[in-house]
Amino acid sequence: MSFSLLILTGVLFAAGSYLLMERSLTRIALGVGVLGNGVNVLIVAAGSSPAEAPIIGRVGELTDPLPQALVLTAIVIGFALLSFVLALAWRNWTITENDEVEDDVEDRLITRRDSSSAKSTDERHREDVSP
Amino acid sequence: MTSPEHPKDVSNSGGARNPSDIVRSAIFDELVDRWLSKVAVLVAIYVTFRGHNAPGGGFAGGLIVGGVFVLQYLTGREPHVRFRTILHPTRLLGFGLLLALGTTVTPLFVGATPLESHIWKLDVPLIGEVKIVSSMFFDLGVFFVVVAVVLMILLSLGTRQSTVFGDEDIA
Amino acid sequence: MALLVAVLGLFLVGVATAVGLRRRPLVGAFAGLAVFLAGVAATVVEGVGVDEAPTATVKWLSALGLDLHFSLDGFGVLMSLIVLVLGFAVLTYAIAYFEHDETFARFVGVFLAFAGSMTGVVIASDLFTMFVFWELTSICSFLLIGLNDKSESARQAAVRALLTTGAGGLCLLGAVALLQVDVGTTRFTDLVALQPTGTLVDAAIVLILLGAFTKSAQFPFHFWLPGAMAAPTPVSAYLHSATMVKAGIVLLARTSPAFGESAFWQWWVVIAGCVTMLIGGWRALRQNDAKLLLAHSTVSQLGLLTVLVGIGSPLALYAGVAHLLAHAVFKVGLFLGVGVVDHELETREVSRLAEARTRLPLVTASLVVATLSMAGIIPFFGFVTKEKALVALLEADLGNVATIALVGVVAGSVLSVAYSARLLRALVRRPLKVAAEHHTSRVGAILLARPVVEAAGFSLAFGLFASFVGKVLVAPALSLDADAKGKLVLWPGIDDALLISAVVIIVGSFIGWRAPLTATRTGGTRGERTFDRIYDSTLGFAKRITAATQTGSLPMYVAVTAVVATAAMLSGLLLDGFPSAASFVDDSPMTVLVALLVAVFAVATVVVPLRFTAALLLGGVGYGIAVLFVMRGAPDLALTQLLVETLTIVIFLLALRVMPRRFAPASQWVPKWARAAVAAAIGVVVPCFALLVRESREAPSVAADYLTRSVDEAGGANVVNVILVDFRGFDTMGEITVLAIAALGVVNLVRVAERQRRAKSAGSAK
Amino acid sequence: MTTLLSLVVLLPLIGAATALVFRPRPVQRTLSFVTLGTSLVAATSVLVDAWSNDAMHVVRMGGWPGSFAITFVADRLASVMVVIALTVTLLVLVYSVGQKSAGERSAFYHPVYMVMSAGISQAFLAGDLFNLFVAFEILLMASYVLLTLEGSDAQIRAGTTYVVLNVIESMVLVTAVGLIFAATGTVSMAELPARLAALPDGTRIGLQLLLLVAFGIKAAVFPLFFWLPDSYPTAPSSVSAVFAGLLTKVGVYCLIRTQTLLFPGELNDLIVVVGALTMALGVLGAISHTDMKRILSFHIVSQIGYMVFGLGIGGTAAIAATIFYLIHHIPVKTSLFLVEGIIERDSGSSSFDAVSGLARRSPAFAAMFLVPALSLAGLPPLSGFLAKFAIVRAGVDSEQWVAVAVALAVSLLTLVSMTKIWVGAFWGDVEPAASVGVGILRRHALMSMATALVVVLSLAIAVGAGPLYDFANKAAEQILDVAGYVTAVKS
Repeated sequence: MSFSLLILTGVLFAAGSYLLMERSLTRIALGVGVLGNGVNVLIVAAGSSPAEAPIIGRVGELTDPLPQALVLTAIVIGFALLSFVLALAWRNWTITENDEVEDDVEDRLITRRDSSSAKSTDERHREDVSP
Repeated sequence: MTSPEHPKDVSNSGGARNPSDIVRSAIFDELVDRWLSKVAVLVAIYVTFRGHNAPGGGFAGGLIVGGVFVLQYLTGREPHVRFRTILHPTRLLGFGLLLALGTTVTPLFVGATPLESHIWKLDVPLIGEVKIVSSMFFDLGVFFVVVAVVLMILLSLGTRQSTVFGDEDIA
Repeated sequence: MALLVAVLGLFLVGVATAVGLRRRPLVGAFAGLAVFLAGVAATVVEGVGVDEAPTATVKWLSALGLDLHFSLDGFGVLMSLIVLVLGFAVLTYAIAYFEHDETFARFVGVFLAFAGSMTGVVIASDLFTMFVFWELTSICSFLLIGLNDKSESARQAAVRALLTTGAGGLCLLGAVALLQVDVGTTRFTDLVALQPTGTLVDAAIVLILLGAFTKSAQFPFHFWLPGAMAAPTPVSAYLHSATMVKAGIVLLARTSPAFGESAFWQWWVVIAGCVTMLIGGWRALRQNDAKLLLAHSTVSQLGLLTVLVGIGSPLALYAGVAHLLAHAVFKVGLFLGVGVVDHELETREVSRLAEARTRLPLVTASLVVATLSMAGIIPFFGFVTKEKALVALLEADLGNVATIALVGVVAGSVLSVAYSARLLRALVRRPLKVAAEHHTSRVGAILLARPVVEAAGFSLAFGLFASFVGKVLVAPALSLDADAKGKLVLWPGIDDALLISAVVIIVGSFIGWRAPLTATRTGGTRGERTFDRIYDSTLGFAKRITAATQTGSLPMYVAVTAVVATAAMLSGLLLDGFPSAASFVDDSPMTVLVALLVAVFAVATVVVPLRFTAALLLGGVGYGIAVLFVMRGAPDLALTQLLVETLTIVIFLLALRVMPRRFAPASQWVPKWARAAVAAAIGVVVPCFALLVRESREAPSVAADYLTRSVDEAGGANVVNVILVDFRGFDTMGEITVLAIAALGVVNLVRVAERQRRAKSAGSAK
Repeated sequence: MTTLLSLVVLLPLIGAATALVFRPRPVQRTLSFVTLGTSLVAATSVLVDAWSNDAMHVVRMGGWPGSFAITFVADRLASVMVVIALTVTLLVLVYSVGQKSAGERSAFYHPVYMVMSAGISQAFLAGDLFNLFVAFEILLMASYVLLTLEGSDAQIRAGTTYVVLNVIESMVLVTAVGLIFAATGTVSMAELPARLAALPDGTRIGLQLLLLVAFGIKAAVFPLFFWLPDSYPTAPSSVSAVFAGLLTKVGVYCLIRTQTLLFPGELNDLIVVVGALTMALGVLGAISHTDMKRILSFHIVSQIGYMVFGLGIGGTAAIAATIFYLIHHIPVKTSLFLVEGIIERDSGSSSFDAVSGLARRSPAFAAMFLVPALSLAGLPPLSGFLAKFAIVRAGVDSEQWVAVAVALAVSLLTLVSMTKIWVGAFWGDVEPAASVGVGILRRHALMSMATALVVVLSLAIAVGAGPLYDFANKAAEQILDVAGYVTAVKS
């Protein structure tokens, strides 16, 4: 296995996942791009050994064509995903003038409702006791 | 967006009022529209069909044509104008998919499994024996899909005017 | 079994009435009455005087032993007659009670379904079958208690009842599963024959008892029953005199012959029963609302029944069956009678009951009779059965358990007499003022009063003809336990039991007569408050947990997912040990250089503060990788990567041009170093795991097939392309589909934005 | 049969492509109904054959040998899943036409919907790991588009969560598949069992965990489910109904496949723990919320927990129970979302703080909610009870006491949240604003009809539980017989 590709895979995975953990949608999109590249390199590096291109008739040992075919499909799918994420980022910007992914409102409300419902329990008992 | 009745009025770059713009636009017209695009389409077709035996294929071919549209776009044109008269991008997309699917399904009618390929050997005068593999049609479908996708993305995300492509098909 | 057809009929008519016959509930009601009669006829014809009880089996999920087994044995006949006859009576009563009430259709529908479920419970010959109908009664009672759904208290009471009995139902479910696995059967007859023991059986016993106690409102689950009085009177009368709450007793009666030997079982039953008797009796003594008084008295009586049926000595079982009948008869009369008073005079206050005397003399007289039966006064049926109970406990050969049971029952009986005496006093004393007018038609008044009078009549008649009734009741008791025996007599002669009774009556009457008619305390009981507290704290707990886990923060979710995925690979590494570097091939200097460059680009993408620059750097990463692919012998890949990367940059530029050049300062959801640590961990683990995976490769690649077949069979020399369009062409088919759909998605988003913008500008133009 | 089986996936794709070429809405609708309907017929005939003849149909794409071709494998489990998925998609299609939402009016709705259906079927049938990944991408990409079809503020916000997490899922999945290839030299699921078994323990377990993570994200198991309750509630109900009913089940289905075919019987204890935590956290989330769609979304998670639990127990009985659960849950969950959609359309809100008195307005409609709600809570005699019982019994059989206790407690809490919805939205005074003149059902006739049919489907599962369970049992035996699968595909 190629040492430099392996290290490169590590860098791409690290950079990609760091970007994905950001709030900025643009950065998330960049992360999808970087990580996608990392996956492709990983599959080629781990799935085949360096050799001649798998075209029948070429001299020398031919490399394993299947990882290449898989990665080709993965590249295209990655491109499709990235385009969609970018469109989403674009749309998000046109709505909010903001590139960031906000936290979910309902989830945040739960903590607040927690305290208000405790109050309502007491009230209910007061109602129960009074005729 | 340009109405079909005025296909010449293709510039979107705020109208070529400036004389230097006119010159530049003429140069690009000449270069990009006349020559580059035609050459590129030829290259693309070549790449698509040789893919079976050498690096290339429908995907790469489609992307090369897409690259021409990108160039057209970057030089201030909306590339669909020429194409629209032939096929609306969404239709092109559907057509490409149908072509690929057709190749997939056709073997079913002769009792084979989907995607089972067939090789025809033709004797063409002058060229000699030509081998046509049914999977080439599949690759051609891929080619059209890719072209359509590039067009659609350019014409939507890339639009600079208030009319957005595709709006007309909302019933 | 024809009775099953009647049960099905009850369900069908019920659903049809509730859902379809909303505007004509009377049609449903009369159809229901007809089905009740048919059910009674079927029960009598099939079940009475036959040598062998008719049985039926409905195949359902035989593979899991989930078939429905029914048997119309003696006990089944007795109980289904009680259920059906009282159903008939209550329904006629309800026709008048619900005159002009919009909820009548719903009442009839659910009531019939409830009666059907209850019939199913009493004729089930298998724990699983009983459980199915048991849960159906829970659902139906939920809907019945909440019939007046506009009232907050009714809704709450319904929920409490459902959740309490539902929890019990789940216990039963657990018991069914345990018995199925451990004993291999849930048929009652098999269980009785096997007399199973063991740890798992003990667990099953606990679960069964929990089920029975929740349903029959035994301590500490007694709170839901009085709350359920929020339901209209016909509902209360039916559910809480003869049916729903008796389901627990039925369950105990069916299972105690199988498990009753266990000391474990006996202690639980006796303690729960006695405590319930005392609590119910004490509470009943202090109620202002006559209906609540009856509810608490029901709780107390259920305690007695639990003790009798639960300890399961043959005589106690017999006494339990007898008292079950006695209680059903007098309690339905009491509930319905109080309902008439409520309906006519619009009061249920104990202190005002006497007002009914002039207006409703017959009803009042009947109430008095039923109350005397409840108190256990000779010659009413209640006396006969309570005597039998005392005798059974005195004779039971069970040591300490029986002693405690006896003490508990005697104390409970004192309270029973006391609250009965208080009720009696409320009924017969001189009224303070004249009551309001009737507002029911003549026919209605007859319909309302009839079942009350009948119940009183039966309480007296059963008492007078006690020996005959006693003979009839032998068959039901025998069907539960082959050893069961007993007879009933009106006058037993002076014995220990009679002396105890006399003392009980004297002490009880004294307490009851002196008890004030208006008590001070009202409002929710402690049990209800405990229930609410558990309910609310569960909710609070849920909210705290949810708020802690479900943060709503996308980057947090991403981080968690990344950590889990990394942990997956790490565990592989930890198991096998980190791989050696033996398998590395020599890289050309060019490869190293390009890889280094790509790595630099990738890191720069992360740190660069400018949007376009970041996008271009990403492009650089892609181009560099294309070069690496060329060097790896992957020209197709390189070509595609090159073209795709170009297009990606363009799309980035298109999408980002609306945004500012610079990134806004990143908001810190967690410290940067934490994210960097996670990212670094991924960067280390992924390549190490990949190396490990690669090193463990021994099998040859499938590619050998591709290489040999490509030219001849697929007609192409470029194997990668042949794979794409032929060997694995279907992947490509999927891939272009994905691409096409993504393009549609992009177009759609832009289009929606444009439409919205246009709508806004049109709006502002106006 | 080969033709029919291929058409199940290909017909909706052809329909979608055609709908892109011919875009008038009536044409698109007709195409949708015709292609999905025909697919359903084709799938049903495959199922009938699988049921009656014990046949396992295999399509080898391109006519290549099963050892390396992309294959469609229709064993009992796959074919029944395809049939039920198509039935539900078809009924939801009717519903969405009746819903008249902005989504359905888009020229893209029908093509994308058909593609999603094809992706779902393909995922069930896939006999090749990489093709499974592609199928996932198809259905995911279609779901992204459907989720953001209206492009509103909330949809984009929730869509972002959904898309990003699922993109990560795709990355994990493709990494896993790539590494599996690196370790074994194949991605064919018929070749993999033997080759995977030969790997060293660490490698094998690492790969298994990686696949479990990938499918676990899609199936929404602990601790990977957080995205689901945040994103499903914003989609139009018809869309979230399909998402809820089918998409997560695809994840569960893949978990079952992974666990039975590729890594039989490994890491079962871990899966049981994950299942128990998923059940518990899901239901706790459900009882904390007051928005019906959110409650229902959390219930998806909690119900997935039961299936994962069943899967973790292992053995024929437990797998059969899991399969039964999987089948029964699809119509139940779908119908709940559909009912919620009608409420939302009728009164404009999905929070039961804002809706009340529905039972007074339409008892029939109330029954349409009550049946699946009680089924979800596992009350007899509904299908949910049978499924739950089967799981619990399998748990008792293997002495998983803690998990069984959790399962029963979760069942009670499910009942709690269902009564919350019932008490909040169905009981109480009719809102003054609601038009009392016309019944809910008549106002939304088409939606109600579709919903009623889904409810009837779930009732039919309860009535026909005996034969269906026998089928599930046979399906479980079949998927546990790895050698049988390998022979059938490779021969």
